[in-house]
Amino acid sequence: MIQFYNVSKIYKNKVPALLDVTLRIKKGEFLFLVGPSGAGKSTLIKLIYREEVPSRGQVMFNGKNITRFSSGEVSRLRRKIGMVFQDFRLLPNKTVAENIAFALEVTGASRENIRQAVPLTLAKVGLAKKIDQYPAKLSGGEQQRVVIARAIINNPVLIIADEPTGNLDPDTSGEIMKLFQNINRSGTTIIMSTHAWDIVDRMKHRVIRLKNGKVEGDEDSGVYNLAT
Amino acid sequence: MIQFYNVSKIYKNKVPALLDVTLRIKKGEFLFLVGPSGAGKSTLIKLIYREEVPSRGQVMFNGKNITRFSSGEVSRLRRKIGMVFQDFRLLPNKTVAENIAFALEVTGASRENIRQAVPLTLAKVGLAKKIDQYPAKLSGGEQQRVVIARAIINNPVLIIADEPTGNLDPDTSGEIMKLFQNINRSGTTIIMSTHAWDIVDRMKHRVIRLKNGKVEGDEDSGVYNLAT
Amino acid sequence: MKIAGCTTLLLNTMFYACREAAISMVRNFWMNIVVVFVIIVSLVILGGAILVVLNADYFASSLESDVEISVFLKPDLDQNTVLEIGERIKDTPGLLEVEYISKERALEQMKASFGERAGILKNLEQNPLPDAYRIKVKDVNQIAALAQSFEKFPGVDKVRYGQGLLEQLLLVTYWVRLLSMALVIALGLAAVFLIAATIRMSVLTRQNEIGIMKLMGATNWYIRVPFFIEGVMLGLIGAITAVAVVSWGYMELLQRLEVAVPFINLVPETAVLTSVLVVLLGLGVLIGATGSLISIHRFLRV
Amino acid sequence: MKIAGCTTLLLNTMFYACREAAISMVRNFWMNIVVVFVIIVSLVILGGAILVVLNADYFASSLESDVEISVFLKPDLDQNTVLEIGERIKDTPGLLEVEYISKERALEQMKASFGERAGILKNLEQNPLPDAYRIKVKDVNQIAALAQSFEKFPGVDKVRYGQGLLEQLLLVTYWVRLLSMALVIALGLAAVFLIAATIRMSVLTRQNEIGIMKLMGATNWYIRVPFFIEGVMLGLIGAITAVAVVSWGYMELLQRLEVAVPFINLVPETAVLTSVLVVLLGLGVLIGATGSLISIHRFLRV
Ligand SMILES: Nc1ncnc2c1ncn2[C@@H]1O[C@H](COP(=O)(O)OP(=O)(O)OP(=O)(O)O)[C@@H](O)[C@H]1O
Ligand SMILES: Nc1ncnc2c1ncn2[C@@H]1O[C@H](COP(=O)(O)OP(=O)(O)OP(=O)(O)O)[C@@H](O)[C@H]1O
Ligand SMILES: [Mg+2]
Ligand SMILES: [Mg+2]
Repeated sequence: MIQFYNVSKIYKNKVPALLDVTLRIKKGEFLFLVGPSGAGKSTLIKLIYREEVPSRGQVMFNGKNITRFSSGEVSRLRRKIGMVFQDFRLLPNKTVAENIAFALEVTGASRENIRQAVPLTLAKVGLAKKIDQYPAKLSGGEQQRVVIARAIINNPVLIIADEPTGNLDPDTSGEIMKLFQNINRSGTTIIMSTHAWDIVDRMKHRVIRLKNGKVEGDEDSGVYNLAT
Repeated sequence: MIQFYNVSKIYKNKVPALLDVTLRIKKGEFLFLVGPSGAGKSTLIKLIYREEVPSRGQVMFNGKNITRFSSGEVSRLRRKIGMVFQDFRLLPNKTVAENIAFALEVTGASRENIRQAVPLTLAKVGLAKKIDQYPAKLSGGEQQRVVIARAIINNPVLIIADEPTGNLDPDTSGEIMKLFQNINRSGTTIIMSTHAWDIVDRMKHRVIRLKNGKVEGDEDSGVYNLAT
Repeated sequence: MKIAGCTTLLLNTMFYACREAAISMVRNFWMNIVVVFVIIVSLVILGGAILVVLNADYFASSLESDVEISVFLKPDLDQNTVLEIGERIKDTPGLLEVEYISKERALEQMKASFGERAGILKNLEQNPLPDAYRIKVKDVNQIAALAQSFEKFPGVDKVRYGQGLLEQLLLVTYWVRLLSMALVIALGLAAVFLIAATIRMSVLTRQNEIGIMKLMGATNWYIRVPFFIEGVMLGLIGAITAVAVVSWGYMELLQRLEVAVPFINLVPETAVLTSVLVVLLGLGVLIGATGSLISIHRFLRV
Repeated sequence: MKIAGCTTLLLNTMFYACREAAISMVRNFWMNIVVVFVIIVSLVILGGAILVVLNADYFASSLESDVEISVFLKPDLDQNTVLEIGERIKDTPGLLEVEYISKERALEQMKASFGERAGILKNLEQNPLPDAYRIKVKDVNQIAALAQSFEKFPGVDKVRYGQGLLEQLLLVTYWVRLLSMALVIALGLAAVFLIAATIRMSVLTRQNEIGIMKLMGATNWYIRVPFFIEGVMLGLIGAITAVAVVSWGYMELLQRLEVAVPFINLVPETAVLTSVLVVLLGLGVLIGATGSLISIHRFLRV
């Protein structure tokens, strides 16, 4: 589904975030992306989502080189991907329901459709009560779960989650991981960057380990591998 | 140092975030605040920092009722506290150095003083290289460490950290915890809300457990107590 | 099936765009007040300038229509020669009206214009005035040339026209027109610039939101249309208010002046106001559209 | 020691405030362009209005100073009575100048004013004009009352003054003044309102930042002063530009009019421009300060 060919990303301020990364992600995979702070996990994710373009190399999605996508094609690509941003990126002037609905609205879904899907998806992340709140009135963990709900609402073919459990307590994290597991079983590819070594160790999925922008390890059913 | 007397906090939209909380925190303590997402941890912290005022009850800081503080007194109170916000709250238009310097500037520190302290503090959190970057150009974990640096730069008598390791990998988390431990040894009180059960279990400090806005447990050298 | 889906998508999108524009306008209420205020000021000044130009033209044309050439004939010409000269004058192209004023009529007119002091003329032994032709011309700018040609006719003594005064008045109207035109153009551009700056401000304050929307897969047009609608609406609201202000102000002015200073003649309202109304409304929408398009084009690139 | 510390703190704070204001102005460059533009437009219109009022006054006073009362005496009065009447007139308070015009002089003046047509007056058997006093008054508004009192003097035949025309002119200047005053007040308020709205906008776009600063322990004044400085600076920049535009425009107008329409008299530049300059600069700063204070007061509460 996704291929990286010798991808490097050097940001404008000369920071080398990714160096010569080559990897292949197959449809239906569940993949953990681990590595120390600043290793380049978020950068790798942004390249798939076309939030950034590589400085060198190619990123392919379903056989198409997304580096060369027009603005319209980029929009279409993003509508196929459910994204959990590390920094949430909720629309501050929209309620929880409106924020989640927006992911459906851009696909042109009917209003009837939206009205049904929104409460259902919120219930899945345990936030049915907060449907009409504004993001600023939610706790950190609640905001994070809104972002997760927004990512899964339009049944994307790929979910990319950038540290989706950073603000969640272990119990709620467990719930979310179960949800992801179920979604993955129905055929959706999931890429998840995380620092939660306990989750990685427990779930035994493919683990890609980044360090200083380089792939340091890539194992099926791997573990987090603490340095200490 | 801090006393809560029958404190309740009901937000404007009728959400009861804290219910009848009474507790006492002594000078020099290292205290963990744990509990599920939405339990009221951040709310409790905001009450100490006077970001919110209690709906009922009193919060005392060094024997003074901070609920009745004038705006000038609130500013002076905040300058004594080092705060790590769960949502970072970095000034987007200032560089890392300027953001950290700001915490000293408001205290009226001399520019000479500021010029010396900033790189020193950044080095402590391992971000010496990023001194002239803008926050938007940092990874999640790097931003979190900037916030930590900002909290400790003016040697506050109290550090309140709201999930300071949510975006950090286990190794970096460990470094930060060591830093907090050292600061605590030199007499600074530390209150830290967290979901990192491994850190809580390892450090064996006082643990206050919140659930649905109520104090469910308060033990010296306690553990996280996973439900599962 | 596919076309129906597209229509639904389009309808949903338009519904969304209008809702977004409305929400944005309500949310940025105070900011929009400022914008609309600026548009109103611009358009009111514009409308005022148009009215000044129209009135200056009206005034100038009323002056111009009063301007005549007087051809004084030599004394003691016989009646035939006088008529002949009259025919020759009437044959000249570019004239509006030619009137014969005998010396008797000229004296009567003079007496009438002297009013109370007419007594001075009572004791005249003989009429000292000459026979004359009074000529109105079509184009005021031709007046000097025509006067010169009449001067060469045999039997003509002197030719007079309001030389100094007319030329000066023509210059004044020329300057009024020029200044007003400059003002109108400058203000129109200023208003466009202001709308552009405002929409840009509105884009900037929502930059964060726009970025997020793009990341959610919203297309460029999906994001642009609400801003466009917002700009047009702001222009329209400003224009409608400006039209109201200008209409009311001009009608009020007309009424007051009629009572207070009846000798000043303004263009009567109905004719003028409709044209000003149409111009201002059109300009308001144009300003809004152009301004928002400029900002959208410059600041909403991918 | 403590005082020295306080001074350092104050200096640091002022340094910080000016730097913040400067940064904010550079950062919101386009937004500030809009604000300054609006201030410039307001102040230029204000300056224009002031100049119009000044010129209207100047014109009115030049007219007024030409307005006189003519006291015509009965025919066949002896020289003494004529002088007596002159003395009585001169004793009346509120007069500027009293001039005796004998009927002979009046005829000469009439001949002079007739110019070419003076021939009409050549054949008069006797001088039909009366002796007269020509009187200039101090206050034009007293003219009607004075004329009435002269009418009652024995030996006086008729009293004339430019009744209709003068009254109408006074009304025109009255209206010009009233309208300009209204315009000046409205525009002044509008400019304050605009600055307030702008600073409010600036506050709103930085709301996030302000909130964070407060949480860092910044006092209210620490946060307010930069906005105040920003408002005052914007007002000042606008005022300086407006002063330049008005000065340039007026000087250009003076020059062009002098060449083109020499019969129109405008107030000469230097006297006027300095006062307008001072007024506009002061107003700009006042507008900036008031506007930012309003916004700071309303939107920067704790
Ligand atoms: N927009 C940007 N401009 C410049 N440099 C950037 C930008 N984003 C990230 N970086 C830099 O690139 C490097 C990799 O960042 P990235 O966000 O990919 O790290 P990460 O692995 O996600 O870290 P974390 O676990 O802390 O989120 C870091 O050194 C960071 O400072
Ligand atoms: N500003 C606010 N207005 C209204 N409700 C709020 C506000 N902030 C928090 N809440 C609500 O109060 C409750 C407690 O929130 P709080 O932020 O204290 O939780 P928390 O323990 O910090 O959770 P987390 O671990 O997810 O950060 C939640 O239900 C939340 O939705
Ligand atoms: Mg990251
Ligand atoms: Mg919290």
